[in-house]
Amino acid sequence: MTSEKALGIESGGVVAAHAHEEPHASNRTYVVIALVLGVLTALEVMVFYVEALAPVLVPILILLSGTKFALVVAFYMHLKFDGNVLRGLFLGPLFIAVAIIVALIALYGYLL
Amino acid sequence: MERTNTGVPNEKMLMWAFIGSECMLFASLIATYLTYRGRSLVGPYPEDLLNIPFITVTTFVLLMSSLTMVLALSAVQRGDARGSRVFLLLTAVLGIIFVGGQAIEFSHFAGEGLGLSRNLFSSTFFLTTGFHGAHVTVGVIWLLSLWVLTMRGRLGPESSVKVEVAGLYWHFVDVVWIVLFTVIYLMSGS
Amino acid sequence: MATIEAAVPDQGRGASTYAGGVWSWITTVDHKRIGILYFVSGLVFFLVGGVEAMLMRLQLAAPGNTLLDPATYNQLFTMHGLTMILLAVMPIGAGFFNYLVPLQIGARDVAFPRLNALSYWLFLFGALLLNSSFLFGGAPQAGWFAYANLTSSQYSPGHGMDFYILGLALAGTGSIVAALNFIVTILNLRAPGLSLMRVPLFTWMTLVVSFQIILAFPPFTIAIVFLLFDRMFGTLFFEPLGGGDPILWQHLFWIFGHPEVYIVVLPAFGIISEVIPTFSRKPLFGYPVVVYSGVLIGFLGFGVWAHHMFSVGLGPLANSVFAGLTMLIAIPTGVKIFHWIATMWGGAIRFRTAMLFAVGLIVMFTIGGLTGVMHASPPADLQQTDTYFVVAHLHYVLFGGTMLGLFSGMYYWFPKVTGRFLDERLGKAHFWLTFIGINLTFFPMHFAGLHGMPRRTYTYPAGLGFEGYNLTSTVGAGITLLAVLVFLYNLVRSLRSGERAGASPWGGATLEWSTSSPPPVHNFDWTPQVRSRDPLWHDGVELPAAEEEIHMPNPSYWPVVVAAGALTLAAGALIGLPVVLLGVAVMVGGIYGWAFEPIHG
Amino acid sequence: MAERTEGYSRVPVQRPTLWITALSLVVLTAACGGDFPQSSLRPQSDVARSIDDLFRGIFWLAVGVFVVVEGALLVAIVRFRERPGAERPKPVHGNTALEVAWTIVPAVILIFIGVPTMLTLWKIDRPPQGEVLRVEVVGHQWWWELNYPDLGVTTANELHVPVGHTVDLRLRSEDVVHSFWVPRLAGKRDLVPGRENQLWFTVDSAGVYPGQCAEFCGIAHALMGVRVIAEEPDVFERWAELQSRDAVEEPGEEALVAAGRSIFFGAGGCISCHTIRGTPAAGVLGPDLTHVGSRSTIGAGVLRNTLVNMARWVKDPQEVKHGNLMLDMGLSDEHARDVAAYLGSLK
Ligand code: HEA
Ligand code: HEA
Ligand code: HEC
Ligand code: CUA
Ligand SMILES: [Cu+2]
Repeated sequence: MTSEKALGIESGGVVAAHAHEEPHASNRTYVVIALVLGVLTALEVMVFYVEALAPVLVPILILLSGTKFALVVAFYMHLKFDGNVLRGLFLGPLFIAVAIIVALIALYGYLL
Repeated sequence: MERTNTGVPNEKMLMWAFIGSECMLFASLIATYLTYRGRSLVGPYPEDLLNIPFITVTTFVLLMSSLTMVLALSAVQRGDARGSRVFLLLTAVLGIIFVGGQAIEFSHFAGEGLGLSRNLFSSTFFLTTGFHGAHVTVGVIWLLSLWVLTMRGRLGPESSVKVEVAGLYWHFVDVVWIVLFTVIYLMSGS
Repeated sequence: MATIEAAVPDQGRGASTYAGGVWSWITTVDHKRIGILYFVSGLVFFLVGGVEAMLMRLQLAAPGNTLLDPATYNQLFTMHGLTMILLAVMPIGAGFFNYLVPLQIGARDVAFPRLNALSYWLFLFGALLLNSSFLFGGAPQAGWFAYANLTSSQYSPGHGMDFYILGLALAGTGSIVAALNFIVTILNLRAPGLSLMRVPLFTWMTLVVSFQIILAFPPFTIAIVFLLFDRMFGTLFFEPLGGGDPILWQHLFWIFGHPEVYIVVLPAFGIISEVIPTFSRKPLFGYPVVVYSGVLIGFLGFGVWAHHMFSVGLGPLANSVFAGLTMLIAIPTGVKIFHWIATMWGGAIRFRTAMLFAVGLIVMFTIGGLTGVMHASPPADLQQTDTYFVVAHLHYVLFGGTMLGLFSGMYYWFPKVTGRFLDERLGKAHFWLTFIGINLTFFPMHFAGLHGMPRRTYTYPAGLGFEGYNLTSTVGAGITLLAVLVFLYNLVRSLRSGERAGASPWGGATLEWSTSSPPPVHNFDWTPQVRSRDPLWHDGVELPAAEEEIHMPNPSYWPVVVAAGALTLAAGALIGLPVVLLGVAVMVGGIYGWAFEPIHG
Repeated sequence: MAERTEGYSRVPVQRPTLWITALSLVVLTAACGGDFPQSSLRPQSDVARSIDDLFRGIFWLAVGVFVVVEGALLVAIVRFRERPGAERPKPVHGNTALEVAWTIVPAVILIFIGVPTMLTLWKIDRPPQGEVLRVEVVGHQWWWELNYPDLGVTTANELHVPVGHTVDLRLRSEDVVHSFWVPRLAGKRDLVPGRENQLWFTVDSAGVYPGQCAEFCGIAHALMGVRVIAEEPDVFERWAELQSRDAVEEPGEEALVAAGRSIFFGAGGCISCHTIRGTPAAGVLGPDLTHVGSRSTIGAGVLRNTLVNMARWVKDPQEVKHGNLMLDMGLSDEHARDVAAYLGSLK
């Protein structure tokens, strides 16, 4: 189905807007995701309070919040089921945005 | 419905492109916040003021509003009028609670002497979270407008793309908060 | 099925006409009219920027000249830079996008016609707000990149910088809105068969530029919001006494500013990538490579910003990285240049004015690009930055690159837009005067800069050896002025009595030449079916069997209402809270009016 | 088709490159005539010479690229003009070998630019070894404060340095961003408020090297000059010794000087902004005037330091240097002359 989308672009073929009734996630999936999001948030806060984890706090937090980010984008925003166009439209800018954050904090000497 | 080359409705593509642009907007804010971390010359400092438990609650509220948002969309797509109404309103209300929480937080900070121009922390904190709060507020107004449409029965499955687009915006704002919550609040100590 | 030869005159036969009157222009949502509005506004601002430049050149004609006082001079170069880049060259480019992209992709309009109108009005109001600063206490005087902390309320009292912030916030929002619209239009509204790898180069470059705009403007928006808060509410973003770092402004500005320079040059590259094949009567050499190099330039453009900051002292590591990335851009750019030459190679070149300007671009841009590479070497740049060497570089790429490309496009598409040719004799005079004028103006600046003349100085002493160069530059600017006058005369005369042009006056290969000149309101009577990259050259278009039903959107005044609300809001920041609230009310009302307006009658 | 081919004018195309060559010749001849005391192309220090060598290398590579590109263009223009009756040219869609070649060749040229660039970059960024003369340079709108912490010297706008001895400048700013630039001695380095930057060089031979602030810093940016005065070490030592002394009243001074002094310390109001060591004058808004009489210019290079010019400056600084931060103290002509005499005596 994804390849059909990609093909749509390549051939410039016309696809009617509603021709793609995606098999999107069901309401049950949405609730499960919400639960996971809640749990991850709880974990994050817990990690924050556990002294012993202080040295690895930042990597753990990045991992956890990155997972939350990905879950919302993939399921709630439907990107997992959408075609390459939308994925590119989001991931391209996201890449540049993250790169710029990293570059700036590196320039300010927080990385090296 | 117009035909499009990609099969994606124009409105939806517009919103995704806009979200791409917003990534850069928030990236600039976050980068500024991070580069200015620990550079305040006078207090109060983040660790003196940030109330993690309180913000955890409002964060949770915002996360759950994303759930109600997808449920609203799915209701609209199914033509479930009652579900649409309930979930749209619920999402907006959760958004209002979040913004209310932010207002409480801001006024608490102000009471502690952390005005906008107090130090670098306050400058970056208020602008970053303020930009986000403004986005949530716009989202709330948008959702309430859609809710009024459903109340008048003018939001059937045929115009579900309107809700879908609003939902994309709403989730994106939520996603930004996921990052801000981590960066501003949970990484404040390190 | 009919071949294109028969099809050309068919398109736009039952041309419906526009309603007349000023109101019809204010409420128009037609991409061709919006394109014309952009174009004319941009041209007017080009003249404004040019007059500012002429005044500067007169002041600099002789050492120790006192024609202008320093405050005036400083306003002039600030406004000249801003006006030329953001209010002249970008809008003229936007004029081309608007007019041509739907025609080139076989669409009837852009994806969001009212949003398109909104972009124009936001740009226009922003531009007027910025320029109105001349009337209200003085224009900004900190250079177009307005380095902090010179721009703080302490060092820039008065409202000049506030006009900078508010005017550019409006115009910048307009650019983002326009770019979003074009992304959707190009990705979604192409004619059947017109795959992305068949899209004309100009449209491709529009797509790349649109992405650059939506990604480059937000950091700038954030930077000016910070500045606004610093100035109005005492935040400390760029205040060193409070721990803030003025260098952060430089980062945020150039994260925008560098992509911005490609934003202004890529449309020109797109234009000549259309012009050169047409006048060489040969398809573009290596189309995919030219496309990919454009994409690569757009992408790399985000990773080089600190090459404007080599003298800041970021350290050798950072400087090395940014220098390396900057040099890389020479490769895809060089590839474009080689492909243009290769397109001409083996062709049957006709030197019409459009082609002259295109070749002029290649000549001039190569020089500008090569001085760019000299800047990219940090040690060398330490001697060049903030001197007239940079001023030379930037005019070679901006005038010699962008402006020449835009002129080329004007001669090329004028017949399409007006149904008449621009006069060729005047056109050639225009080209040669321009070519001589700008070389005479900007070439000596290289020497002035290397011999130690800093930029942004309202005067210079005798005895440092700068006199001859500056006088030459001023003379050159005078010749350029003459060229512009010839061009204006040509425009006016040809509009009235230029020779009539048919649908396809140059035998171009792309879809816009398949409809009448000027095109009907709905562009195409039938949606073309495309089968090749040069549809009009290799029977690449099919006629559909049946007539289609055509709906064109109605005119709407909501875009201008929303933009007026935004203008009121911005002006309110200078006047007072009630005006701000009024602006918000108008905007919100406008948005609701917009949302509930039926689009098709 | 509505193609219009008749009446297609055939104005002969002149060769653009011809113009450029002619133009460069004109300009080059002009360039050889002058003296260019502020030229980056006449390096007089180790650092400036490294940069100049690097630049010349890059320059000639660029000239090579220019000649090749414009040459190819010229050939295309001349050979492939449309000839009457010719057929439509063969469509060529690409040529992989060529395309690879003209991607790789520029990459190789860039290596020849990039490698020397990096070498020079890291070389001139390596902090100086051994003994250095430290000078603190503080940027002010629109003048330079110069402190020699190890010598107890404070002066303004004229940086004295010993020939053959490495000077290590520490650059700060009191207000906005400036940039220190003396083209014959080194590249620019910015003075950024809230940061300290470093710049060093070793001057080759004695002489006066003019320079200028190179970052736009407000209304009088054009008049923010700086001069480096390089002297043989013994001359420099004598200068430093003199400068480190307080100002003293010489017995038997002229009446004018005495009158000037009393205006300076009294009605003139000068001491609110200026310091003269050894006297009650301890203002810090303007340049230290302890030995102002020994400087060769006034107001960061706008005037030569003569009695007449000094009187002009103190009478009406705004007329001399538009927008500078010294107030017009409303001195009469006589008073200005007296003050000038006093300041002139501060050698
Ligand atoms: C249209 C706008 C435009 C374009 C396209 C460019 C293109 C380039 N620019 Fe330019 N630039 C400006 C507009 C532009 N610039 C402006 C406005 C400023 C000043 C801003 C200000 O301070 O006000 C500036 C300043 C500027 C600086 C900062 C100077 C300083 O202030 O210290 C630098 C430094 O690296 C730079 C580099 C480059 C490079 C490497 C390219 C490259 O993209 C050029 C690539 C092209 C070529 C190299 C030629 C063709 C290639 C070949 C024929 C292949 C073979 C070539 C080689 C192997 C070398 N530019
Ligand atoms: C696209 C961009 C562009 C263009 C086209 C130009 C065009 C010109 N520029 Fe521009 N310039 C910049 C972009 C541009 N410039 C930028 C970004 C800066 C840096 C600003 C900064 O430092 O912040 C700069 C800086 C700059 C300086 C340096 C100022 C300084 O550092 O002190 C100078 C000095 O000579 C100069 C000169 C000129 C001249 C003579 C032209 C000419 O070629 C202009 C030719 C046009 C005309 C002569 C117009 C003719 C007008 C008419 C015919 C009017 C007729 C009247 C009516 C109909 C009412 N420019
Ligand atoms: C408001 C503060 C202020 C006052 C009062 C003031 N000055 Fe100045 N003075 C300055 C500043 C600032 C400069 C540097 C100007 C520049 O070059 O931009 C300066 C420069 C000078 C210079 C040139 C120094 C040099 O090395 O170039 C002289 C001489 C001078 N002042 C003398 C005087 C005298 C005499 C008076 C009193 C009549 C006086 N000043 C009063 C601020 C002041
Ligand atoms: Cu100091 Cu310019
Ligand atoms: Cu750049």
